[in-house]
Amino acid sequence: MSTLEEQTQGDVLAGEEDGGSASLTTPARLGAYVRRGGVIVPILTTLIAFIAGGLVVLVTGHDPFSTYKAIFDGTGLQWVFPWVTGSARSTAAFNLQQTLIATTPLILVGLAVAFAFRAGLFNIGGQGQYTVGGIVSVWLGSSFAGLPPVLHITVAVVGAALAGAVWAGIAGALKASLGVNEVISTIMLNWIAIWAGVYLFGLGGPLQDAHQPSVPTSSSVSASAKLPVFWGNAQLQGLHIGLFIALAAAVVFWVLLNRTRLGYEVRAVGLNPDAASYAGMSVARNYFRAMAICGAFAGIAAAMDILGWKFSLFTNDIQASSVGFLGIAVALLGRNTAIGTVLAALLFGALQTGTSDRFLDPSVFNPNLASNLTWMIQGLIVLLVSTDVIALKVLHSGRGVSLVFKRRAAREEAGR
Amino acid sequence: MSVGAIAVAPGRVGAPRHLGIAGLILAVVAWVITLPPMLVRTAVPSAIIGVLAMLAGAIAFVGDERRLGSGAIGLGLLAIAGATGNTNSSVAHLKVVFTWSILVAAMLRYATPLLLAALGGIISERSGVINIGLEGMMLMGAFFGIWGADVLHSWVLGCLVAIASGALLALVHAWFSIHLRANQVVSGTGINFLALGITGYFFIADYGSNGTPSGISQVPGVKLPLIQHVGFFGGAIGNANLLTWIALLLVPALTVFLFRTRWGLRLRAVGEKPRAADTVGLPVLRTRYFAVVASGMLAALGGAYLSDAFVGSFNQNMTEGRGFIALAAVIFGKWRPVGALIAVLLFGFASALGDRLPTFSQSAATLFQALPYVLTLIAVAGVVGRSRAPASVGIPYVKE
Amino acid sequence: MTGRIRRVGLVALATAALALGVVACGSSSTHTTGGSASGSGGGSSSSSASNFKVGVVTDIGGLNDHGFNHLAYMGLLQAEQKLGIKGRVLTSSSGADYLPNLTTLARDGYNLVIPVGFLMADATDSVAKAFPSVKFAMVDSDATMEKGDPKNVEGLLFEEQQAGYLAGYLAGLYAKSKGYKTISSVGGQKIPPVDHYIAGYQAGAKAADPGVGTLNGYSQDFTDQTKCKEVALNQIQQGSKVVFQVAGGCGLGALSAAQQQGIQGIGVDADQSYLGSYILTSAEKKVDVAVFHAIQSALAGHFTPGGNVTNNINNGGIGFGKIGPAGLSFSPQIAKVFAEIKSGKIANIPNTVP
Amino acid sequence: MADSTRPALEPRASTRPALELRGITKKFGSVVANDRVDFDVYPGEVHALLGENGAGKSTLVSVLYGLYTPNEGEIVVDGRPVEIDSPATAIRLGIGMVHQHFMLVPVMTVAENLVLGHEPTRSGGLLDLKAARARVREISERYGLAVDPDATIEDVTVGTQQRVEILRALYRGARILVLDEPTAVLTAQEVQELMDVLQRLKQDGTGIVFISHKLGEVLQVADRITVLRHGRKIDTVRREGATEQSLARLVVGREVLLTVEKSQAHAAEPMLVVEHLHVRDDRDLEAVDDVSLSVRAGEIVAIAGVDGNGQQELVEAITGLRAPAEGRIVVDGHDITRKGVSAATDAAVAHIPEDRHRRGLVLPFTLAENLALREFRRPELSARGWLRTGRIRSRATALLREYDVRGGGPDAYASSLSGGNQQKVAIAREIASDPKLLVAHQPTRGLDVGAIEFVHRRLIEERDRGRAILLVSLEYEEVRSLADRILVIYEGRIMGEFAPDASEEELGMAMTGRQAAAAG
Repeated sequence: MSTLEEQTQGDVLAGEEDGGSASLTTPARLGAYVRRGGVIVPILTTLIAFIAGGLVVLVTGHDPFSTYKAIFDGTGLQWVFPWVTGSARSTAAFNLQQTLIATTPLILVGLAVAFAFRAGLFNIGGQGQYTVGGIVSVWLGSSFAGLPPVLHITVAVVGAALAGAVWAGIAGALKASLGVNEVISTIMLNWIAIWAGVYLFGLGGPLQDAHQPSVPTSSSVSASAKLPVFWGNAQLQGLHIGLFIALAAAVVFWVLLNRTRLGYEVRAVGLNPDAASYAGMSVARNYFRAMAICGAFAGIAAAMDILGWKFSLFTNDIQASSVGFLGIAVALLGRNTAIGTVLAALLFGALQTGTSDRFLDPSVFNPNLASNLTWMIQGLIVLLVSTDVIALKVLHSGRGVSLVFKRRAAREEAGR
Repeated sequence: MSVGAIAVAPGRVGAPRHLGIAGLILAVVAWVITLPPMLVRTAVPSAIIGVLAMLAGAIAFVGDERRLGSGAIGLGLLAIAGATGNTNSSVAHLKVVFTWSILVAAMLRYATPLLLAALGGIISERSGVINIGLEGMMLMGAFFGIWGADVLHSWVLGCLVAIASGALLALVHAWFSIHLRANQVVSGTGINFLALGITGYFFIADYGSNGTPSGISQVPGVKLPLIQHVGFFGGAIGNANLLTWIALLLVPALTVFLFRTRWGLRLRAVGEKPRAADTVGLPVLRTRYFAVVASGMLAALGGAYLSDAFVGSFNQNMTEGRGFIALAAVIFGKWRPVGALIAVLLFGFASALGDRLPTFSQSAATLFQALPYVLTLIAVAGVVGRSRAPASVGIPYVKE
Repeated sequence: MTGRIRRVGLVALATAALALGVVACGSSSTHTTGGSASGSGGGSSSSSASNFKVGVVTDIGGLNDHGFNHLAYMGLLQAEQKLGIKGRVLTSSSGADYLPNLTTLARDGYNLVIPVGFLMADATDSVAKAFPSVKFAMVDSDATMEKGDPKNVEGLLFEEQQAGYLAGYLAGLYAKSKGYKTISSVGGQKIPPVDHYIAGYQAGAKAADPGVGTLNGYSQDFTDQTKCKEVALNQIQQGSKVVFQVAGGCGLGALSAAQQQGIQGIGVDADQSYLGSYILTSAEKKVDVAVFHAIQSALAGHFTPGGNVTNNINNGGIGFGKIGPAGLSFSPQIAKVFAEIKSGKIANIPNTVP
Repeated sequence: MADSTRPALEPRASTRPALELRGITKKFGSVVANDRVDFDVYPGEVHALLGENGAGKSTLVSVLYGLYTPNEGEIVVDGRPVEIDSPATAIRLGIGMVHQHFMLVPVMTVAENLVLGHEPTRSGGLLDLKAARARVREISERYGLAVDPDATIEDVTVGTQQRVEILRALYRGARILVLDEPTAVLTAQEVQELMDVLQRLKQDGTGIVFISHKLGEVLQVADRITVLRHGRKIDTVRREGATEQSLARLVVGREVLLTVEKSQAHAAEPMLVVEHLHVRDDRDLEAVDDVSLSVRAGEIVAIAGVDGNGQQELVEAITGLRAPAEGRIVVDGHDITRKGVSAATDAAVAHIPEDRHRRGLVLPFTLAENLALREFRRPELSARGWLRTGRIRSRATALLREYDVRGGGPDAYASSLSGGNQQKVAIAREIASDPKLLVAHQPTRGLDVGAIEFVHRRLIEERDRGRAILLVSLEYEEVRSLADRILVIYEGRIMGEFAPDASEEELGMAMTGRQAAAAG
């Protein structure tokens, strides 16, 4: 067949929702969809979101340029410019450390959500998995005070990973054995984890800190379990090596998916469960394995926070955390790829640090409004990420664009 | 080989299913008889009934009704444990916790916002659009409901403002997911962030550090003249909020709409197979727009219940994840209004119970808060199980 | 979900209230006990005061948390006006902000840094050691408990049980006069400051009416008003005629329950009488006063290194709000109890709930 | 059939066409799908549109049905130029369409599907399903299209679904009926029924556009035949005088071999032995009922039968996808009963699935990844959990060359290939696993003439290499030209074994459940 005929055929096929599509799960479609589009589109999308956010700033009577400048300075990212010197440089270094500290768990939780998407699952449970990981890592980190540091850290991190894996594994097992929709089970498991944590560390709880009987918190992580700080002052929340662990996890994520049999199976199951079982893969087993791996990522994320800078876990912190929630946005913005997730985590981490009112002049921008502005910008980014159309329109602001869409859409539809 | 046949054989009779259901009912009975008003003070009858329930479950399980069977076995165990606990605790405590009329009233209060949002979710998903943004739409309703009531001095107008705000946010979701063919999960997630920012921004901008003032016109309760003072019913529904009644009445209304009217038929066709709907001349995109906007309206009304009907004030992120519980209720209820009602009632009952259980043990109070989530998980795993979404939910429709 | 984006003052100690111009609405006795002679300090503060920089770091929840973040900020503003110091406030949007916020202020040469909320204790410990020349005054944290034992930290503590006692006494008198048998309290979470209030409340009620029964419940939440309302409705159903909220923003739900059911409510932290005539009174914890005093003292060179400043009725850090119509007739008795606490005649008010 | 066919053109020549397409051009970007195509149909006439897949047939009818807007050209209905911008307009103009992929909502009932968009209602918008049912019965009686109004679409056969589609068009008063590849999914029996129905419609004055790429049935049903190739109209011919050979030349543009050349089979030892197999379907009903059969190395055994008579469950059981309730499956001496797909693969069973989109391929995977699906567990392709990506890729490159797969290298996504090339990938993968038993389930479904030719040739080659091949097909011709032995299945039971030269009547009897004397 010539390409000409193929095109027309593809377009006709665009009208069909039969066959394969019925067996494709929504997250699978999402996964495939989200990985298309390369690098340009998410970057452009982010830019557009910032412009939209700037308009919000402008409409609400502030100067978007100075606001963004302040936000950028707050992230510490100007540290990479060699002309920033002196005290400005040390301040920037400190801020950059904070940005990267915030980025670390976001990478890992993002990977946890992304891995599930690649397996055709929607893991809303990053928060719960993060919570149990935190509970276990703070418990292990504050016990066994005598252990050698490397061993102690390993024990606490592996324990957190296992806890997360078990927690997510429950959802995976329920899906695999009883067909329980993972969206429901992970939402429920989030809350169960939160209340279990509040119980454990609350006053009178089994794991509450014996040294502070009146404070609802865990015991403190002993020195041997703290992650070494490699940049900045260890006493003043310097940058711990968790960043490298998170980056290593991103590499593991990529290798696992693209270079191992497990990853091959997980992707096949995620993209087309019927074809996977036809090829002799167990869909159920892969759902379970994928969820467990997600949970491990999220569990490690919590361990990085606990062993890196928190050192103890307050019940309020358990209730107030929203890392898992952000992880969904990170994974989606990163298009469920390893590198994308890292970059998206950096963006969200930078936004989180940069919009702190340490850097916003209160006379320019009311700090209370600033945090809400951050939510709005994040919302706009995610919203714009959900569709390539706007970015692509900008990219090919010409007549060819509609054709591009048609072909893409046709391929996408025909591809089912 | 013949073993396989024998094992499967009972599965072809209707009995296991009925046995499984009977097991579930028996398990509930085993637990309830140790509570007021019956208050059996020994666990023996409960144990017997509970074992019967488990037996029925086991037979159902062998008969290939695996989910119902395991559900009945699990619930039977729980019931025996619960009944034993009941008989060992003081009657006074039991009477405090299990005042059924009060429990039902509290259940309805918990269920109302969830039900409204879940009904919205059903409409949207039945038309083929996933609405992860229910949470954000609820939040919009929560803030703008009370803001409207405050500014316009009328709860009616407040509710209308809430509905409009939810519709507006839903319109954004609709535009992205229908028109721009966005991924609906992503779009909905963005919607939630956006709502958090918008409501927080306006809340602080409008009310600053003082919060919403008191004395804002609130959605009233409905005093039922005849049964208001009649025992159980009086306590349970004698003075329920107007929005509670509206939510409950919407269940049959939406059922009729979806399954008995031409508009419902068309909506479902669009969600199941939009291409088919298109080829018979139905406006797929317009139908989806309608459905998403309607879902935003209902979710926002659910949010307005929280602020302008229940507590009379607003605080940031007031909905606290209720939109997601509603989403779970949609799936739990298999995309049917009655199913969603059952789901939110179960959730509401467990929440109400969890609030009262600390009477027995103050130290486990925080654990009781997890009760609704645990029960929902058990119910989904044990009884509800696999559910089939509308076939085209989540797939943008490309009209050529 | 995940979506527990509960940024707003979950902070345990945020037994909050809507503070309306807090300074102005102190009711009965507060300002006379200012202690040092800087009542007119604004004018007299020298150039040293204008070089004196004070930073406040709030806990998560922001300045409009209806509670102690807000009150602390009010104290700072008051000090700026009256003492002429230079103030700055930094808000924390998550726990990750504590240490950077404190460090930023310390590094920028602030003389006094005021962390608000006990969650910041560990971060304060670290920063205080790194910046020994900067003074830290922690709201709601016990300086003697600091692990690193820093010498440049003082704690600002409160005897909330005194406020609770006053409120409870009034509730007891009210119940007795009406023949009511039960009063109740709604706590946010079982933690010391909350239990201080509740223990005092119960003791005060019993002192006024030995026959009255007390109910107590926790919402496990400091922001979600629906939860507090449910707890309160449950108590009212069990016969409670006065509901005392000790749950910050969440507690407004408890008061809403009281209003809806036609019974009396008692506010917390700030004077919440503006909510309506059903507010019997409010148990006040004057973080603003404490912060103002801490700044004033530090400016004058008075600082309690490694120790605590206890705020109570005597120094104006604790008080009660406007008494509502239902309790007006008991005003003399309350004034008497107030004086007795002040004089030490009533002492050892319990601060733990069984 | 021939007796009832009236000469179409002459008596109608005076009347004007019910529908006319003039110079229709449809472009997708630079791609011209229809290039100035003229087409018309008269009342009471069947006008066939013939062409290979991708020749532009579907595009043309999509234009006609308002799904696409043409770039040039006009559409004339009953002499009036019209603009058809949506299916709704088309319906209003009396154009009904029976889509190749049925446009029915699977979870709804026949009646609901039938009335969708034109629902009879009682007051207040409430559906009047009683009226709907009555209407269904009325139309179905009039045209002899028996359907149960309350059956759910997903529970009824493909043939019934098609009837519902036709009924729906009639229900809305269609005077021009477009049938897009209507026989592609039908059994011989159902095709015959369809022909009868079309006959009745013709007599009723309905103009019928019949789209197909099958030469035989076009000659059987059409009054006129228009051939499209590469988006252009090649010619319009009368049925009289046309032959399969002449049409094939028009369609493909060259001479084609219409029959498969095949030598005598050299069947050796049995490779597949199935004994007393019982398999249940998804609804737990017995779908395969006591089937015993064997396939020897070097022969092709075909399972012939009407769709839905247990073929799918039988294939799934043999390939390990579905656990049989009873019975035994032995491949080359290994009992693989209920041991799953991996065990079947290990026993050298390969499987060309019926639906390449659903099962055969992971469309968003690259070709290299797709080509590894069957054998990724083997040490050549993965070791200790690691994929040997280099080998997977180089092997793919070789296979793509060997099987002449066009449209991309090993890194191209399967979704970007044409249907024929996709099927080649699936076949390449299965044959590359060097199977002893190859199960081919409808291997040519949806392929065009050229691709079918390739598949058939390949299957014969593999047979001659000594593989045992179990062919499951609904295509009458395919079964007869490829099989060495034919087993007819009906309601899960093997009705008998036939030689390839068995008569149509014999096979047809068996396929409809009438026990024939077992031959050969």
